[in-house]
Amino acid sequence: MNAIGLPQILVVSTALFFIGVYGFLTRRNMISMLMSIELILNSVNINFIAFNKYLFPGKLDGLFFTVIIITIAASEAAVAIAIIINLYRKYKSIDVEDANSMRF
Amino acid sequence: MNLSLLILVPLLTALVILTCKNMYSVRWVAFIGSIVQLGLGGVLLFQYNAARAAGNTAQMLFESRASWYQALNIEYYVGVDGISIAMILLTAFVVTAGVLISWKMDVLTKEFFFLIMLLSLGAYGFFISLDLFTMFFFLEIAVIPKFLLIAIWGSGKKEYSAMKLALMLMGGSALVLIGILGIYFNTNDGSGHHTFDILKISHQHIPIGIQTYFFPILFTGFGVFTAMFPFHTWAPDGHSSAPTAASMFLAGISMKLGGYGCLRVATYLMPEGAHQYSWAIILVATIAIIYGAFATLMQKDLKYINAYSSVSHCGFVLLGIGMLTKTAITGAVMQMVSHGLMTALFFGAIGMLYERTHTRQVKQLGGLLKSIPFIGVVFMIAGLCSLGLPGLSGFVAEMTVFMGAWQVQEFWHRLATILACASIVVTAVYILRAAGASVMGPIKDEHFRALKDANWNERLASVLLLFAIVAIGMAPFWLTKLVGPDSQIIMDHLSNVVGH
Amino acid sequence: MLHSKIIALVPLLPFAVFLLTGLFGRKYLKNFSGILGTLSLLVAFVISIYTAYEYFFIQGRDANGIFEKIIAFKYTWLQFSPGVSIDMGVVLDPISIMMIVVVTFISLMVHIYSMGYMKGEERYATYYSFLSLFTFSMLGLVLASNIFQIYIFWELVGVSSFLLIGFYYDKPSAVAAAKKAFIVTRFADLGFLIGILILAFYSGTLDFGTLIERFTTHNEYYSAVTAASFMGVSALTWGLVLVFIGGAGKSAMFPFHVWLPDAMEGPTPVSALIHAATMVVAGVYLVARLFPVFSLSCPPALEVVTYVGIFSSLFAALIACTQTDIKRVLAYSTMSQIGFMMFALGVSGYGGEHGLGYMASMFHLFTHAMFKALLFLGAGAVIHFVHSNDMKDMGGLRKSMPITHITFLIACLAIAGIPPFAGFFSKEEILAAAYANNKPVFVVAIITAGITAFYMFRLYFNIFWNKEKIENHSHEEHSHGEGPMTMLIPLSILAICAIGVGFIPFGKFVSSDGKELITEFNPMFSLGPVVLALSGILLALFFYKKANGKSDKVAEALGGIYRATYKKFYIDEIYLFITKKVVFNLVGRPAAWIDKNIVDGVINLSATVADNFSEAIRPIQSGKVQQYAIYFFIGALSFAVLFIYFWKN
Amino acid sequence: MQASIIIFYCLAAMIIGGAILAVTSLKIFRAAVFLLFSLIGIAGLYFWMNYEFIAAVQIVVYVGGIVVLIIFSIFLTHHSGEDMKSPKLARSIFVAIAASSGFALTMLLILQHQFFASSGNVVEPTVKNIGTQMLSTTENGYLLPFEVISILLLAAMIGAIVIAIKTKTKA
Repeated sequence: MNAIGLPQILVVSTALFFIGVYGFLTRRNMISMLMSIELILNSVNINFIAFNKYLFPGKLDGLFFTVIIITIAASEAAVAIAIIINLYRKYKSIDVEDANSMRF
Repeated sequence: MNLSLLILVPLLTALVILTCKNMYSVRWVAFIGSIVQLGLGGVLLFQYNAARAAGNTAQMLFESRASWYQALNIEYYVGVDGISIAMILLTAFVVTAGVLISWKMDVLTKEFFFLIMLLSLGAYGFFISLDLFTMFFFLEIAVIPKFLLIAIWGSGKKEYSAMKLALMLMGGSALVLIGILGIYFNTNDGSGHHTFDILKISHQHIPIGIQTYFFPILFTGFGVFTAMFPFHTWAPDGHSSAPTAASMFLAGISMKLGGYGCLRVATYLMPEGAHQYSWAIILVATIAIIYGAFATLMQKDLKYINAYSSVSHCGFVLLGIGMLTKTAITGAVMQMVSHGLMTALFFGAIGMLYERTHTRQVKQLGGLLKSIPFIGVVFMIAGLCSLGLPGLSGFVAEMTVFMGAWQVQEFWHRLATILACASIVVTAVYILRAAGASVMGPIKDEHFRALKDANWNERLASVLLLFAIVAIGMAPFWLTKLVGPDSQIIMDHLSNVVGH
Repeated sequence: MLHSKIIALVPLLPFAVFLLTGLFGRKYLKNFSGILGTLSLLVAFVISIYTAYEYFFIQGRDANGIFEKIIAFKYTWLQFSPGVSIDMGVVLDPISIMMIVVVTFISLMVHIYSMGYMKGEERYATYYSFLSLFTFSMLGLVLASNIFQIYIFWELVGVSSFLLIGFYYDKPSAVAAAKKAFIVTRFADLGFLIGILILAFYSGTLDFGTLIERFTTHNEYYSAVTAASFMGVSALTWGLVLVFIGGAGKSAMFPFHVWLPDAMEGPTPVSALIHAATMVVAGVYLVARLFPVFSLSCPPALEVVTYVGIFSSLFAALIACTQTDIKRVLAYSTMSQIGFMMFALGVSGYGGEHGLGYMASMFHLFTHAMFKALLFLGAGAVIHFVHSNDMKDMGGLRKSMPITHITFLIACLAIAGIPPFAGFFSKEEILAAAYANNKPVFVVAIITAGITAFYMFRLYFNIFWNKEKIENHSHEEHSHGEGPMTMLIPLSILAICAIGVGFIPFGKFVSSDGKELITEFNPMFSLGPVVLALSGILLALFFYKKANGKSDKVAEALGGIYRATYKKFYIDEIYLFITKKVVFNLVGRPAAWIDKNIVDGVINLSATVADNFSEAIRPIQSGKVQQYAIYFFIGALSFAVLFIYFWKN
Repeated sequence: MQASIIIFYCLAAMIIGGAILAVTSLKIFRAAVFLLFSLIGIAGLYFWMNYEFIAAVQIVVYVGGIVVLIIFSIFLTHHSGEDMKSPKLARSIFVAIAASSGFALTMLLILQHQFFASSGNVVEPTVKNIGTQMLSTTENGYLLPFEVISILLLAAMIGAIVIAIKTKTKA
């Protein structure tokens, strides 16, 4: 097989991305939705790193972006879980279908 | 005479009304405001005639121009010609009569008169403005007060009719806006950018393709205001639920906004469109006349009778405009003025009647000539005027429209005129049925016998309107001299553009 | 003097009285308004007599002895287009002067009469204001020089007759009759209006003189109007027939006669003035005014006039024979006599000898006005005395009402056409004209003349002879008698006129083309009609002199025919059917229904459609987060595909 | 070269497998663990691409921080072991199709598109370089984003605490 180039990595990251999307849209549990979001963010990181490595070796922008995304992902997860806990207290379940009071 | 005065006076009156405290001061301020406006109208007429006599042949007189929004070349451009003066006088008369009729209005008096003044401001502005945008601006000013007047002070299913009226008029003004923009984007004022100025636009040639497309939109838009056939259903409900002064204004003036708009904007600026669609206008007008007249036959409520008869009479206005001959257009303008006065008088009389008998059903009324002779006579004269009795304004206007309409050679136009003529018989039938049943005949209801006749303000309002009606009816030459030359200008513009 | 403005005073005086009594009558003038009205009319009458004298005897004739049309003055009232304008003018020519004399004279008589008849009436002032309005509009109509001006006064006459018929407006039948009169005449005025439009368009003018001149001489106007045709009939014929329809409506000719009998609801002096002498002859006057156009350029229209005239006169005469209400009998007799005038015009030629019909018609109009007004006023006195209109309650009144009896007898003799009286001369001329031009019409005319004599004397005998003293007339003593002097003077004056007027050599003054027309009197020809009239009178005498059941026996014998004529051939019912069933139910109700449901429905429908649509869209905001995410994702995906592959700009 | 390819494929399999199982397994706790494996696989991938610093950060933050946080929240909200409700079949199929079509679309684009590496000197992603560039304010320094991120982290922490705090007062 030839050497592992950029396309192969992109395949992995795109697969990861769409698995994350699938997870986010189907899972009934908020926390699993959170997990799928993490997957999506990670696929983006892979992309940044791959582009940085293969296309722009001269610069480190991709890397810095990944760092920033990781930090944002962390803070986002924290806040999300806080909200989930709050919802749990109110609705006694974290099924996403129940939390539909904000509607017509 | 600076035309903006015509706008300042109602505005000032409205503001002063807001500051007044009790009901009496509000009434008197409103009355003085409308009288001053009436005076201004008279002075304007006098100066206009003097200027014309002195040989000033400019189409528009007393022009004044102020740039309003430079980027889009919108100007506050006002000017007056014979037709707009006739309209201003009509508005002045009807508003003064309206203020007088609602002298006993004790519910929220301040707001009521404020809205009436706002309405009159919209009407005055509309009639004097020569910039399409300013004209549209004033047209819009008049729509909301109508809604409020009907919704708050109305009777019967007032919310429904207020909503219907407002929505349909809004729809109409939306179409008008589209039409105006259609014109705007096809003009250039010599220095490259577009213009709203009516006089400049009339000298330019708007491409035929644009006209065939935009003329129906614009005409229908203004048609909705004149209760053109398919869009007339707001008129019966709106007029019958409106309070007396509002229905006088609605039928008297706001229907004329549409007619004036059709003539000044639609026909004048888009001649080929007018010629192309003249058959459609005539068809719709004839339907409105005949259909309106027959529908009135069946009405039981006095206000509905007058509302439907207004639809039928406004049909004459459109017929006049549709025929595109000088006499027909003069007739259309005269019909607007005469119908405005006559329907205001009729609504006034019905209002006075309703105040006393608290019923508008023709069946329950009877023999009122005996108990309230003044109102009975006013009611009879209003009825006779609308069925076209010579000596009153209705006859003069209708005959001019018929004479003008007959000058067109085609068979269908002739048929339309004959049908329109036939409507005077149906009008006579429903007027006499209504007048006969409600004013003449034996007194059906005992406590009608002890009704109080009209007090001073109602008498003054009726006399005011009667004076105007008889002035036009007895000696119409002053109105034809005022309006004639301008419809001639419109006709020259139409014919040399289309060359027929 | 003819060119001076005084002649304008004749119509304006009554107008001034109308304004005065109308505005101030109720409170201030009260009974004085009667005197005011009568005085103003006296002045108008004197002026018209003086004008007539000056016109006919001093300066009316032009160079070669023809009465020319003098336009006293003309003022543009409403300018339509350059050539065409309504202008208020006064035209003086033989027929217009004859008419103002008749109108002012009869109106004066009625004014004097109603001072007595209407005494004590609560709305006395309004009555006189309406009467003056009527006289003003009638005089305006007669003096009109512009066809539209005649239409204006035509409408005003219609309205004043509406107001006068509906004078006792608290009687529902009076209000209904007034409405009926106005609407039927209005219907005919529609024809008149369209006729005017046609004539005005093709002749390019509204002025009578120019219109007649343009249509009678062969010029481009004439060829234009005869060329244009619609459904095979030339525009000129259409115009003239439609104008005649307007005239027929006002003169209660056949199809439009239904309003005349009901118009008797109004006070009797009103019927005397309006429905006997003046308004109903307006139609004849109109045809006479346009006579040159009728006879020279459009014979078919003239035929229409003849046939409508002759049919109406026979039709009315038959109905009159069976009516019991005396005023309705007189109404039908008026209709029949106007039928005479119409067909006299119809059969007449133009100019010189064969213009006899025209002269005869005008002469009959003149004489008829005199004796018919007398008949009505006499009937009024009788009704005033008996307080009922029905023949059955009358009889044997010759002793209690001597003067009325004599004057009524004179009028009946006049109308029957017995030699010394006025009716004989004018009817003779008409029959001569008919004999000369149109034999069948002559035959029918003779028969109608006979019937006229019969029903008039039926009426006479029923009122004054028949039963002797009727018991309920015990209240003799309250000296009600024949009414005050003011009622008797007009009766006697009119009676004198009914006798004397016949001897005026009418031909010298009025003729179709203005030249003198000497008519020699041949007894042989007039023998036939007189014998027929006498036989009619004898028949009536036979039936009604004594209170015997003969007339009832004959009534059963005739059976169906009798009932038909009594029910006025059911014309009223047909009209009611048409208006009620057809116009109201088949046109009015659907129109109102369509407006309420369909047109209004569409508007409301558009409102409900918008409502339902927004109702349908609402669930999309379901609050379920994942649903939103799915829509979002699908949207993003589809846009990506769209922009990448399909967007080709 | 063979070894790195094999390693890459193992890592890829680990990442994708972990992800799929994390997303589909019904037991919440098990899903969290599969997520853990997937993240570790990603860190391995970074190592494979010899971006050690990022791999380290990945492990420390993601694996150490976020997954632990998620597991904590699972304990807080679930009496563990209780199965999650399975998603509605129709929806999952529909979403699966949508996701796979998205995947196919992106794959199509990626394969069609030729990526051009930019020439120029190569900068080693050593920690020294990263450090100097992160804090330098010169040509493409990242000092500003660095500061912004710190503020964001602070805000997030405070926010999470405020939201999650057990409100004793109003019952």
